Amino acid sequence: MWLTEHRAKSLCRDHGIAVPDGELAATPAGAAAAARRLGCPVVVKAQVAISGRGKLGGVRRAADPEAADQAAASLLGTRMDGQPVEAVRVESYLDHGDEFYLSIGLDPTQATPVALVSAQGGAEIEDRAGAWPDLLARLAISPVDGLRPYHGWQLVTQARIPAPVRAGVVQVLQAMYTLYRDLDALLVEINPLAVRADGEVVALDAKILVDDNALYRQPTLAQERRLSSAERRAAQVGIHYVPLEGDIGIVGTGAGMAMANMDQVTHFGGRPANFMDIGPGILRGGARVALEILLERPDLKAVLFSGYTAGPLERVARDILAALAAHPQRALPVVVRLQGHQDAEARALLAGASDPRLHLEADFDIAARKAVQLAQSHTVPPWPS
Amino acid sequence: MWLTEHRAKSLCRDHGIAVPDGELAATPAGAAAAARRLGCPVVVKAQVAISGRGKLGGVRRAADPEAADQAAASLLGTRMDGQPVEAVRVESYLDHGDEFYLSIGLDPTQATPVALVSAQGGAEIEDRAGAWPDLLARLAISPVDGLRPYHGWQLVTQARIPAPVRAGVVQVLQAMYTLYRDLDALLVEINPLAVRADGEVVALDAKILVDDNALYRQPTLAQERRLSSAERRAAQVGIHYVPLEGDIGIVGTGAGMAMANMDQVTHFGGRPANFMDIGPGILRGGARVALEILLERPDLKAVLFSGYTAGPLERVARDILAALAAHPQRALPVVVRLQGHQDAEARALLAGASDPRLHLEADFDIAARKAVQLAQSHTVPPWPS
Amino acid sequence: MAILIDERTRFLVQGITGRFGRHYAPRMRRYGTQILAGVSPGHGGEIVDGIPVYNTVADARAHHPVDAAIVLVPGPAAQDALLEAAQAGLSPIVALMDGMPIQDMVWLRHRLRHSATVLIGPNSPGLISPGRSVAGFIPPQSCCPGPVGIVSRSGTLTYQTAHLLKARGIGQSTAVGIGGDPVVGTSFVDLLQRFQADPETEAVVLIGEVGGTMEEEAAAFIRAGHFTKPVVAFVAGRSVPVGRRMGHAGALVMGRRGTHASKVAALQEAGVAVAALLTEIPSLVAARLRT
Amino acid sequence: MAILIDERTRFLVQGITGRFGRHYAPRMRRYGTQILAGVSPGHGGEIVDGIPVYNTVADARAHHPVDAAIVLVPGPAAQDALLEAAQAGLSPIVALMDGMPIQDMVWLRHRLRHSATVLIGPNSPGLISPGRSVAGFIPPQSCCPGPVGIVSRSGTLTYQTAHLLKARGIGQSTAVGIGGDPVVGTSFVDLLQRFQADPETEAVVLIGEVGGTMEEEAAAFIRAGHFTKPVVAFVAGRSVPVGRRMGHAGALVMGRRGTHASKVAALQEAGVAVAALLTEIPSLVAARLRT
Repeated sequence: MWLTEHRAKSLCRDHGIAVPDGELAATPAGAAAAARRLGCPVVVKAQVAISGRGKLGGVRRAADPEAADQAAASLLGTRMDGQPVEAVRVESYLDHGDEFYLSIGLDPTQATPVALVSAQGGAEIEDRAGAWPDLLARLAISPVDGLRPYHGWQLVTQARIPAPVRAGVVQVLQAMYTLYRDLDALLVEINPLAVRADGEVVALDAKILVDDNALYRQPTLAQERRLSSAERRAAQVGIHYVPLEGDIGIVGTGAGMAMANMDQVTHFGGRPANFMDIGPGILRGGARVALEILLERPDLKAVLFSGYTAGPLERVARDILAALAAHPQRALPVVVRLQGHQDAEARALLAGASDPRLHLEADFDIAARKAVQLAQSHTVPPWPS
Repeated sequence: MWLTEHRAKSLCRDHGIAVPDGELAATPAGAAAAARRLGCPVVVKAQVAISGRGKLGGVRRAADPEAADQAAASLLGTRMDGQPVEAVRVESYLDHGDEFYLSIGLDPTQATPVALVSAQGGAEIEDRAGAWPDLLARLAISPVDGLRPYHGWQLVTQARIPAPVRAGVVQVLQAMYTLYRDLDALLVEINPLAVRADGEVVALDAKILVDDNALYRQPTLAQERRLSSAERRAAQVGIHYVPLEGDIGIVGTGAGMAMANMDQVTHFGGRPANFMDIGPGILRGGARVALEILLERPDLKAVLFSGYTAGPLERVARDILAALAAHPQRALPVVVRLQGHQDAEARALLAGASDPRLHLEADFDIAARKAVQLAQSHTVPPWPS
Repeated sequence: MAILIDERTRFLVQGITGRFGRHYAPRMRRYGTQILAGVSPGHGGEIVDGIPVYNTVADARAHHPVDAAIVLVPGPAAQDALLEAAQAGLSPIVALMDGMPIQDMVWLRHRLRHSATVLIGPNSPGLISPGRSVAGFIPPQSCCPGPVGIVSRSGTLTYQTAHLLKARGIGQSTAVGIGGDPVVGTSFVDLLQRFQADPETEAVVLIGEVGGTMEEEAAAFIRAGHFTKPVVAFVAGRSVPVGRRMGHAGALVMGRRGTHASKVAALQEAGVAVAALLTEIPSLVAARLRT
Repeated sequence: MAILIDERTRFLVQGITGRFGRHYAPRMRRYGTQILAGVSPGHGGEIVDGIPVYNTVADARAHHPVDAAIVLVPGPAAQDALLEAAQAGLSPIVALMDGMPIQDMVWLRHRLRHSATVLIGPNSPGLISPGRSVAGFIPPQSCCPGPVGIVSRSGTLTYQTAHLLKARGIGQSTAVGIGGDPVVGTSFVDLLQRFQADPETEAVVLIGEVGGTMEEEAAAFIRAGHFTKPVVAFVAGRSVPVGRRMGHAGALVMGRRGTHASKVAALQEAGVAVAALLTEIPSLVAARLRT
């Protein structure tokens, strides 16, 4: 779960990292009022979890409240990189000199947190670090020891952070590690950390990614999670749903199977409409919720429900029939391939239902190809709105 | 620093360990009012950090508020094992069955926290565990791993805690370990943990010892610390003072030297009036504060200031002279033996002051014997009160 | 020989009284897996499908000579259960459930880094040495004994692949689902080392996924000559849109690794035959087996 | 030979810019101790008595071939400093300051239990190999080279004892103050092992204190025949009132150990000559030295 910049910055401030004063605004008038309270100039920033927001025009400087109103009006309600802009952060513009890059993230290869520091931060950090690897100080952090002050000093020394601000950057690094650890984060990134004329270091942007597996022990953040109703229904029964823009619905038993189904659909010329992993089929009602979510999407032309599991396929088959029975008007072809434990019983159950929407297949490839064919020949009937 | 039972129990409750409802009272009327609010019968318990409080009469049952008033009156203002009883805890009396013993403490031999559990708790636990060691389940806890639920289950299984209350005891053990770790405790002990008719487990007594070295990161507890003004003055300059009941004041450079001075005074027939460790003499003003605290004690007949250090003895000598100069009326003989860095300069300074109270000695034994002799021949002059 | 488990491996099952435990423990036993005991705190004294249940691993070990653990406790309790099994000296420890917080696993890997414990998973379908023992969710009927090892980051694709091979008449020595989480206990390279040393294994099928760098590491290991048997690979997720990338740390840590293309290229440079569809695997394997 | 340090040991001093560092570092150097560098975060680039100061141990090591550390940072920062020195591979690490939280030290001992690092202290006066090197607060003039090792839980009594021996014409191989805290890095037994192996050491003086069980462990070690040279002991604190005992855990953990009487009895049963007064030590030692 990505936190918004606004949330990330309020957490930074709670942990002693200086950030510009700022307020969240959901309307242009609110942005103007915030600008008035903060004092101009301000920066108006779209609160979307995307990369390269600045280059896409998501960050606007405003010299007065009217300009803030206009900047907010031009951002709110638009989409950036697919993400709706529902709020802006209005914050004081701060004059500054050097910009540093700092992050604490997960290195999956070494299975360890890793701290990165560069004295040359900003949006081009990747390109610069690619060209001059010496610009980037890197240190693996033991999760048992944590990031100690001496680790911070090692990093700022190696990254050639200017001596007068080293102690301040070390403090920021320690606060970032505390955030990383206590929030169950996978990434805490500050880019840039700006140096003001008086030597104070201020986080001008902050990105925090929190581990979804750990949200059960982050109740405050879990409450703030924004999910569509379909994503929420899926999460409630323990299945994983990610909507995409194609027209062939996908259900797989396991993440790899769901991905392989998507790959096959793509291979045969179709466009997957989603990623959906129902696990091994043990979760009661999981298959039913998965299929109902897809049946309720008006943009689909076919569904590929293809899996292999040692879970109870009889129950999965009953779930499929229950989902279809709950949406009798939805003329959406559903290709089903089920292999594994109880597959004969499951096939018999499905065949016995004689639902014309059901297409049973036994072969992995043929099922995917069939779903693509059905989608191509399918005319979507009008959907009662 | 020992926490009072009342403080320990409020911390237990904050960590999810059930304790009887209770209130602190500093007057008999307050105890009666608390008994009225809590409902009788109640138990009135002297808040003193001593062992065997129950056997010394420090725990009284009261059937009604008048009895609580009387119990408090008979306890408040007395001393138990040298400790003044300044408050009582009035708490609901709870019927119960089994009594268990639980503790998390430090095993200095293994340098590890150790958890102890017995199904046969109560005041006689030591004798019983001595006679039947099997009654006591014991587990060393890794400070890196902490006390996990499975450690708790191992302990309750080994201690033969009855099956129906095992899960409850495991929860208490985990909360105790959290207290131990988060409070920088050296001991968290619940004895007894009582089993009520409905199976709930309740801590009827709780003892918590906090590491003085770690009080800097326990600001709430540090504020609650009760020290005499002399102890506080000593702590402020970083020296360690423990008053005792003899008449020969002791100052040593280091804890071992202070103890050896006490041993020698005792060996030659004297009675040490305190333990005082001023460290190696680096701390500015430490020697002066140490000697002034002793000069201000009207019950002393002599002081033995005996040390060996690589610290700056010239400054120590000046501190001694300053302390004496600040108390010109106090006719207390002070035997000084200083060896180590700058000892010649220090001796010259002291000898040059020609203060008749000063007795310079060079030999370790002779200095101690001299202090004992001076104390024995000394008549304490009247002390301006 | 097979690797990691065979008919002599004696397991206990942690979390045996949960829904997954009650479903899978009897099925594994019926296949021949030696399951001597179960562990569920607070359920000591119960019996599941004839298997006695204890409150702790220590208690179960005091009563049964178990070597290895199958762990079916939910993600939030996974670190405790895995640490308990590791401290009891059990190995391999097969961690099946998903939902384990990633920092819990990172800490555990660090904690066990000097230990001899083999930890499979978490979020793994388990492993099977066909005809000998199964530990986990892999349907035994998808497999048959034979000369091909399978290592897979995907659960279902482990047995889908075994099933495709079996349909072609090609059996397996051992099939291992290493788990779908970003950090797992046992890597492709760890298992290639074991398959290299296993005389029964003649070839290996490697099922990767986008994300992480484990496929690139396996490719480097093969390229360096440490694994000399034929390898056929498939990398799932070619059509998966690259996860919403935010922040620079990922790119700075991973460089150009982690994509479908980088993985396929690295494997091909190491001489691995990479299948475009899963269903192409059997013929690619058949062409590489000694006949 | 001496143990642990000699004229070739190359030290850095952590906390060199503090009051203790500025006082003691020059004095140690003047005695001959090789101090090549100092470490104080934020003071990199400064010079203390000709010693260059760095921000980190890593930085100091990059510029100087140091082996060992003298740690003069205050208790609250001690765990960080000791871990930093240990991770840099320095040994021995001599931790001089008091006030280190006990749980910080317990954690550190556990953390370093598989490491070869020798950690002396905390709350130690340091150690001296007379005529060769001093690391810590021990006044060198209290000592002279000779055949007697000293191990002591008390700081001042370490050099008071050396001074008494020197006055009697008996020199020391190495004198070590192990530190006055309840948990320290190096025990009496660890040092007896080293003195046993040191051909220069002919006898050992052991200065104990009430509390803990280290004297009893040393007695058991000697009694078991692991230390075969003469030992003379003194246990400070006979007249110290037993600390206010509260709770039962202490007695349950320690049993009957930890008192002045239990320590003296254990040592005497092991054949150790126990002095009633510190000043008796020299004659007891003299009687036991080879002449």
